[in-house]
Amino acid sequence: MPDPTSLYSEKVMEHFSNPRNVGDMENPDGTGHVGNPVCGDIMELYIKVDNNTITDAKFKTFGCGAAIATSSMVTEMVIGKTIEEALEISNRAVAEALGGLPPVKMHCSVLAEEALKLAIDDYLAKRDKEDGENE
Amino acid sequence: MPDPTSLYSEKVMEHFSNPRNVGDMENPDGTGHVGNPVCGDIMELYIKVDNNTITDAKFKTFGCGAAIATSSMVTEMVIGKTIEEALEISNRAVAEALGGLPPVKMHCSVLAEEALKLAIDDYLAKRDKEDGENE
Amino acid sequence: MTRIYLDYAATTPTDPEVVKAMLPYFNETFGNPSSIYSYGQETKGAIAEARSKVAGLINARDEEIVFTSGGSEADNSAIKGVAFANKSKGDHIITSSIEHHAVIEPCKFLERQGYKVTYLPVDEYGLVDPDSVRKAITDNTILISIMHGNNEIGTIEPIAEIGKIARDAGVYFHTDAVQTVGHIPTDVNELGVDLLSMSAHKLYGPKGVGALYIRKGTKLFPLIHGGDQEKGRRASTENVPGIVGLGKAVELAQQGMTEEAERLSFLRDKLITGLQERIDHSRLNGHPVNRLPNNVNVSIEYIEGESMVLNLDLEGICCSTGSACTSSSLEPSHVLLAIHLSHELAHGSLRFTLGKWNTEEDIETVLNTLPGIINRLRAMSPLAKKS
Amino acid sequence: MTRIYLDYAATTPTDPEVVKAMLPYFNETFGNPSSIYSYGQETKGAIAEARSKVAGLINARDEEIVFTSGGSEADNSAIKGVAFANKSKGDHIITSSIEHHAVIEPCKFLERQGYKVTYLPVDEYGLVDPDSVRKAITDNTILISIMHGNNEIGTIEPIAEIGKIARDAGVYFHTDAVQTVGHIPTDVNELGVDLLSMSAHKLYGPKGVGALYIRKGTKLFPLIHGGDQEKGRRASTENVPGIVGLGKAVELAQQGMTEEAERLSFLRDKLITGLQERIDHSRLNGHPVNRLPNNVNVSIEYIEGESMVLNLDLEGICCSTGSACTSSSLEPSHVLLAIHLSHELAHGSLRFTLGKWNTEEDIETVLNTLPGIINRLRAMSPLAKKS
Ligand SMILES: Cc1ncc(COP(=O)(O)O)c(C=O)c1O
Ligand SMILES: Cc1ncc(COP(=O)(O)O)c(C=O)c1O
Repeated sequence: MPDPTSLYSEKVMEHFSNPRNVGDMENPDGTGHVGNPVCGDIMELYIKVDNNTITDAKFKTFGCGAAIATSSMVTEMVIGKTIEEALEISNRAVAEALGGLPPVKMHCSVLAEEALKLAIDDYLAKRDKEDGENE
Repeated sequence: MPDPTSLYSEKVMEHFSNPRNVGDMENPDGTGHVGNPVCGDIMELYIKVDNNTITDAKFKTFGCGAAIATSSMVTEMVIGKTIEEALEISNRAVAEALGGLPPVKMHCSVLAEEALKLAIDDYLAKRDKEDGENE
Repeated sequence: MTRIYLDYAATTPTDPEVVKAMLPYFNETFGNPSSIYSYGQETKGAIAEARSKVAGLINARDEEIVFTSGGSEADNSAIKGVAFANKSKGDHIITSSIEHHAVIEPCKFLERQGYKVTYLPVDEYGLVDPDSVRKAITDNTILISIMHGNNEIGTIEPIAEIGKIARDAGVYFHTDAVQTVGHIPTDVNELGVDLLSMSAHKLYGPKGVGALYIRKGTKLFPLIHGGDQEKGRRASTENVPGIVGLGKAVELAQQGMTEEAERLSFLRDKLITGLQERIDHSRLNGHPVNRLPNNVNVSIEYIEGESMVLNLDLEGICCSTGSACTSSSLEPSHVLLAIHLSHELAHGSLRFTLGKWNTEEDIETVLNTLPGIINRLRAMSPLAKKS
Repeated sequence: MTRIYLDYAATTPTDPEVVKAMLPYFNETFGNPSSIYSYGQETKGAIAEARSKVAGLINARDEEIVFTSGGSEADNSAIKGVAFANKSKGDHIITSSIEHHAVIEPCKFLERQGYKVTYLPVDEYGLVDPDSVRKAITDNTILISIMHGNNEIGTIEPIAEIGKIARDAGVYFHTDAVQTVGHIPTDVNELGVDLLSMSAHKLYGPKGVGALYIRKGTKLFPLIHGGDQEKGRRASTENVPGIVGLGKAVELAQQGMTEEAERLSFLRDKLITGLQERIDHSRLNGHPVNRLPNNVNVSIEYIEGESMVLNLDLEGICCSTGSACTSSSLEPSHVLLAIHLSHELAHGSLRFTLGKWNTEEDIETVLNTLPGIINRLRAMSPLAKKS
């Protein structure tokens, strides 16, 4: 049940107040960049991948409370997952893990999902390229 | 100053609660009948005239508080007046004597004036007729 | 002198419990519900709670309730909102000749804008014939608006029957339920209405707040454009204390509705019978059975209503009349004329509407006071002698 | 934690004295003002008194004041009311690009109904150029609507100058004075306006009540048709407690207006200077001088407004932002875009609006709290690193 006296769930506020995995990453294996200043949300997501498993994730976000919380949550969710498992994380799953989002804020969870997909795509593209170079 | 907590002035309420000169008159010298049920006010005014002076007046009224109060007031005002003096009583004078009337009720004072004029006309017509007969 | 208030259909005092519920929202929990910080979100929660209560009472969904500034705004929103939004579908509206001014005047305004309006007649009891509604529907009909309970003569209209006809014809159906919500059952699905108006101050809530029920899918334009409040259907910073008050009033009304309706019907019938016994040359206006539990409307021959109301006021009794009294026109109530009362009888009407704080003694007092007043006024009346 | 409320432009708490003045009208003096018995007449008197107070504050005549349900209704009544009533004279309306939604949305509605609307641009401080108004007037212009004080950036418009132009051209002139009435002088004759909107909850009165000033002779249709209330200009049983509350609020505002405006201007400038000193990469929005005494609006580079508002809320400070945050569109404030702010800066805006209960310590607290929040958020921002 959403708390009627707060815009966000407790979980969102907790991630917003203490976001996990904030910051830059040196030499990330994959980077996802979504959003733009026009719509008010920009997310950058970095992942480290080892043996097909995401071993670390970091983010930087310009955006509202939901944007920050979903960024934080998605990094927490992916760490330890295989690439295949990570690709199955939907925006709904992120929102649910946060105890739900207000309808007008669902687009933030979409951004988080997109940032993750883009980071994985980036990793896969780099890997393919390296594989190609190694051939 | 009108009392903002009452529709009518004290004077109107006083005349409404204790109307003067209510009732029928036997053999009136003049009768004025104005109004109709459609507009919600009917006044009947009777006068006794002696030596060109109104010696008595009575009324019967179907109507609102203002209609009753103006009827009462106009009878009080005419008693003792000459025909000429009585003809000079305007609706404004009746309203003023009552300490003013709400704008939507001014038409009641008009009715009272008209009833008086008709009663006087009736008296004058009868007198002329009698004079004619006497010739 | 203790006053006896018998004009609950004009307005009700706000229940002290309602005032109590409202108070914290003036300057403790006072935030703008659109604000994102907690001050604002708390008032948003309070509004959501009130909305659920209102929806619950009329068997609607929460999101089908739009809060307004009262019954008149709800009526205007429904009628002009549907008319403007459905212009391309048609330009014909059906209503009755006994509606409240808040329905009639928007219709007249629309007529001046080129719409066509049918004002259905009613029978001598004030009933609209559902069959006349069916017959009035044309291909151009976009809205039917028939009130649930009449505010003057208390007649309850056959809304459910008309609702079926409207549904069959695919025409939007609005009912002004300002006099019925909280007093008798008003289930929007049983009634088959698409739009329903209510007003808080008729059910012991505060003045200046009401609601419009809008069935999901109903197409209408907002009356007040602006901010995003009420999902874009009614702009303006929400009247939080008022809305909370409406919610509380609805909650209280729902609790004891059946018992209170029975209690009032008993008092009502006692007053009607007593008046019939004690006052000759009088008649009951409105339907003898399909009648609001709290409404007594009588016409007293030979005398005028305002003078009776004033005399009763002097004795501490508050009631009203359908006489032209305070209106700037000299016309008596259009409702009384619509039930074919003569002008004289229309001007001679008295309405007593009962409520929560009335007792049997109040009824006795009226029955003991009124005959004397009537005799005195009849003695003054030029019409009485003719009887 | 004591909360520091700095969002008085969104809504004000109702002054306890105002609530006290309202209370008797809920269930002691509760009669319907249209009733003729004394219960009703007493409330009629209370409304007349409130009307005089409101008229007095803006130098209008009593009969030129119509009570409404708030600022939005007043704006809608003025704009749609004039447009509909003067259709035969013309179909063109002039307004600005920084109006409140309660003005813009009725204009957009009228555009869909076939009217033509010019939205004048503003300069970087949010000022409308009176000359641009003059140039926009055509033979078809029936209404000019320019707000007095902007609710977001606090800029005060040159209303008196525009008023002269409107008068010369014989065009009705409306101003939305919701943010100025009770805060700075708003004399309808000095301003030269024909219509002026106000809202009680912006001056320590209750939510859900406002007023529209209508200069004698101005032709407009009512928005809410129905009963005879407000001389036929606004139907519905009067919100007596609300109207009494507005009257009391106006009375209180008038008493100490000059002193309070000075006190707030001092606090405002202290906050502006403090922010400029302590926060780099920030800018003041709105006019530096022609500015509401209580308004501070800044844009903070690299970070977004809602996240700042939420963090401040966690520290007990209530303020607002022009970011898209809670609106369903992703667009930031149209006002901030109209003064040519980039989307990033518009999303990064914070508005602090001061009021009666703010102290110098409140300002200190904000100045001590905000830099830490900004640093934390900037550390999280992908834009900051690029600087
Ligand atoms: C049947 C009916 N409709 C509408 C209204 C208008 O309600 P309000 O006064 O709240 O605008 C009333 C009462 O005044 C009413 O009795
Ligand atoms: C400038 C301006 N106009 C109009 C309004 C609308 O007033 P209300 O919320 O009372 O309808 C507001 C505030 O919300 C405002 O700031």
